[in-house]
Amino acid sequence: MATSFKQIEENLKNEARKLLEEGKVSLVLAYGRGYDEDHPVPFVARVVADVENMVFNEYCTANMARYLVRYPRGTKMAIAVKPADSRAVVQLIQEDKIKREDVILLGIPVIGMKNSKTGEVIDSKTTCGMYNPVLYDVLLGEEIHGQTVVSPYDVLAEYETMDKDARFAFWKKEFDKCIRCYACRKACPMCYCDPCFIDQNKPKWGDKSPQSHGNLMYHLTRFHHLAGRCIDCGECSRACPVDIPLYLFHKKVAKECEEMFGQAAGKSIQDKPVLVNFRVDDSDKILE
Amino acid sequence: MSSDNPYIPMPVEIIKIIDEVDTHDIKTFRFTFLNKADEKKFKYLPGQFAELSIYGKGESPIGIASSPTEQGYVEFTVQRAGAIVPGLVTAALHDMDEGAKIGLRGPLGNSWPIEFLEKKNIVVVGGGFAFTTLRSLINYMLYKDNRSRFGDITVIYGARTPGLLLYKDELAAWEKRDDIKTIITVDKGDENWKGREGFVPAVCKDAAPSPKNTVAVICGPPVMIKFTLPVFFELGFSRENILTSLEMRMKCGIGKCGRCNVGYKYVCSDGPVFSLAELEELPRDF
Amino acid sequence: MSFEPKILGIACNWCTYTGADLAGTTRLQYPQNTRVVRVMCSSRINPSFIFRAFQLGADGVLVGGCHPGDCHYNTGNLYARRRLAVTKKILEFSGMEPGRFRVEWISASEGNKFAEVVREFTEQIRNLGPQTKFKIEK
Amino acid sequence: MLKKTAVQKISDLAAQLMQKGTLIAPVREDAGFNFREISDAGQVDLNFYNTLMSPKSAFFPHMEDFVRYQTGKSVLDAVPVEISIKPAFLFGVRPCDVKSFEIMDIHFSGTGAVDPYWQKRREATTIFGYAFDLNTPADGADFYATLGIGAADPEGSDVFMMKKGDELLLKAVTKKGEKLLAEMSGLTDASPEDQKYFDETVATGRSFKTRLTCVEAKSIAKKFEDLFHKTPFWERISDACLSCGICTFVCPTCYCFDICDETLFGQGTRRRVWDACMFTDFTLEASGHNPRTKVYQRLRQKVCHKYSYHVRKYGVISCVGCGRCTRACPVNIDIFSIVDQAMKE
Repeated sequence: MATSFKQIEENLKNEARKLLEEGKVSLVLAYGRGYDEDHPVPFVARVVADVENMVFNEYCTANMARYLVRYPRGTKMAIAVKPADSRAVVQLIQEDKIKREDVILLGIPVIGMKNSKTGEVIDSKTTCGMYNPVLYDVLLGEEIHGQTVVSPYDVLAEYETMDKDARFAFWKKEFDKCIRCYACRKACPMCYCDPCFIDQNKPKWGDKSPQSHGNLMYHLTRFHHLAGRCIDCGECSRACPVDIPLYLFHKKVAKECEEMFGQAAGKSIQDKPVLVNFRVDDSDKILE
Repeated sequence: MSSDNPYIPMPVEIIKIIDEVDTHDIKTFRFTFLNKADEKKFKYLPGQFAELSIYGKGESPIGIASSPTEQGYVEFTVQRAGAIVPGLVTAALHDMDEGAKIGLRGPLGNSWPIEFLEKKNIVVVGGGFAFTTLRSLINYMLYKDNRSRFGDITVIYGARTPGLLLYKDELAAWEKRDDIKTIITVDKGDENWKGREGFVPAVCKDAAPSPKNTVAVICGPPVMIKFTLPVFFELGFSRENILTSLEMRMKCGIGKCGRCNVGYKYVCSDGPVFSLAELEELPRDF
Repeated sequence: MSFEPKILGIACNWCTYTGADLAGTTRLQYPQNTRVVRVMCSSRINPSFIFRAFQLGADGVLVGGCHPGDCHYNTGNLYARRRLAVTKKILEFSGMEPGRFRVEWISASEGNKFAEVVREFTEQIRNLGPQTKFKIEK
Repeated sequence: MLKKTAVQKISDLAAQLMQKGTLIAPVREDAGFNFREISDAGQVDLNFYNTLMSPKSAFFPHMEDFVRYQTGKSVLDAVPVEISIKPAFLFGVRPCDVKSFEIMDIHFSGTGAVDPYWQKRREATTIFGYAFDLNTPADGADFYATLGIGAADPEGSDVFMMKKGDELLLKAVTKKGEKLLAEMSGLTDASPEDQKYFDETVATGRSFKTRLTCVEAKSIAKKFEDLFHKTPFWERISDACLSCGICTFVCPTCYCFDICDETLFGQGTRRRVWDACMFTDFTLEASGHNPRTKVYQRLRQKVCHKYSYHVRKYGVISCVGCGRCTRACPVNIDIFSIVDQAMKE
């Protein structure tokens, strides 16, 4: 059985305190108290005294890897990572946004995380469904084993078998809801472009107003930009105020990339992102 | 055209384009109003600005370079913007010829405080491209009916090179007049340059205008302002008697769109002209 | 009136575009529905070009590049292959008919192949009918 | 004038209003309730806590067309878009949101240039306020009471509604509301007992608890002015902020907008679109200079704008404590906690 959240919180505090005391890191990215128990906030501990304000519970869903690129290169950081977060860190290392030696990963094996807005349990339907971080320096709880392994792509079956017209109607309805608050791109640990393509005015890829065509352009291009990079944390969908199931599309693209290129995002720091890589023997079949 | 809607531009025609500098990226555009009623309505004072509006591109807030004493037209000196972010409006404007028609919204913002300046000596300090609304002010004061309302007028204007000086003909004309003292300087002259060389702050120090009953009107790049202000403090100018004009990204120009604030003041509707005393009440940062 | 599809062709400068030239100089007949845009390399193609083309009313998009291994820049088309494969999957999952987007490797000497591909693709698009899903209504 | 009807008969009322003009009311959608123009009277649903998006879009829509034109044609051929001034009914607005209109009025039509779009829509619209249910506790994110807004305050509404069991009481607050209620059929006169219930609810609403701490506009404004240059404070506050635009989009008192030219197929529209001070390009100048490149600068702008600049400029806090930003924030940042922390600094 998994280590209790209370225990993880304790371990997290101890580790953070130790790292800050020893001066090994200048900040620890983890979770802090929000306005109530069910709404923890991403939190940065800079001094030992900050550690007291750290929490960890089932609502600590935010992907802390999002914040790594905010600090100057070379900043020594420790970061609390859940399975998907650790993949994000790995992916960021692959993309040379951060250096392996600059981050200390405090791994957290999790099961039963909950969405703080709906209270629903988060599982492989909306995330990668992994229990243990793929990369860590310290593990704050015991590794979780013995759970039934579910493919994160199972949820796609229903949509893959859908008639293409129905599928278009489905996505059109979803994208039309978009209010272009851009929470999806901001919550995404892999969306770090500045400026984002949609904010450019020359060439202008999409209008600023929330209309069908601009929404479609924004989302499709964003899915493309995250192809082979999306680590399936599901943050974009949880961030979305109008509940667009962005995770579905990301999962589909991730699945196709995995099938075509034999590599999933953020699994090993030795990998190269699939779209900045190639193999001479890539088959032309992938274009069919 | 709807006259009660501040978001709808008035149609104007470019009647003259003057290529101001040797880098050809600053031009002065002279506009006339296509609707007579608009011309009557467009009452402005030096220091105000207007939104130049090109459909399909957008709008750009630009200071009015002509003086209200010049009848029948308004002038704007526009730099082609966009070394980093493409400046769609200014690029489109620079590509236009005389006779082209665009939109204009304004006049917007406050102006140089004419009543406050009356009966005082004025020192106008300008740097580079920021000289536009200062030119408006100078021409306004030099206008025959107005000249007697103001005391001594001193103009200190600097640019990086002689080729980058704006309004060269006018500068020459001012230099010939005896009711205005004109000091032109460049950072670095060329073989034909016979005038002064040196940075604006140093020239101000040399010129050493007396602070007595005098207002300094300063406009220029931030680095010039940064080094010029201490000179004027040292000369004994009070913060109330130093005026400047701010720039900030704007959209609506009428204090509604919420982006050009510095503290609780909107640059577009509470400014762009502020005295140093007013500015010091506001946060240093944005 | 029968449906005349509008097809955007994006061709690499070194192979497919030259191939298209060859098709022209050898006076090969092929449908005129394809308007060709030349790019320096198939890897220069931003996937957004393709989305945007469909939005602006293209009924089909045909991308042509050098055969893998023949790229003027050595590896450009190898990157493009992966990238455009993803584009295709995204179009498909969003509900676009898969047949509307096609990537072909056509060398400078393959004027015949160019004509053949264009003929075939035009026919295919003609059968699919007008593209209405992405197209922005005027 | 106090009238009543059965809650069940709400669609009758809606149908009558739809005959008189546009009806905008809360509708149940996938992600929650939202104000929408009603096409079928049966859609109106008053069983909501509060809507996801604020009702400001009734007067200040996400997208407002100013001028239509053809690219390449003369500026003289451009056609300004008429502002539609059909009578409208905004139905079921919570007291805190009603208050937000008053705050926005100061900005859009009360000072400086008058925004004709806001003003004309405001004049043509009748507002039906709707009391919070005092029997259920307020959502943890709400803090309207803190800002002095009662859970059942009728001020600002033309007609104020509240539930009494399975009945809906409707009180005409303004002349406009009185005239309207008199014209409506299917309403019965309320009994003195109903009147008593109404008055009591309004009074109880005043002491209805949201979050504690009482705040006073002037002192908050001053506090934030003093705090402005305390960068470490703002950096700490913004550690979690993603700098997305949700909080401003859902906010009933955020009014920033962008004016965009959007062209396609030779047709162009100049329109205003909601913008957010949290976006990186909000203050990006054509020179490439951006005075607010850091997240902390943008968050500071947002918080100071609401609690300090607005107080200095217009005399009121530009926040009504509706709690939407807190509920919508992807990382659970709570603006009230920021104010709270600032006051303790």
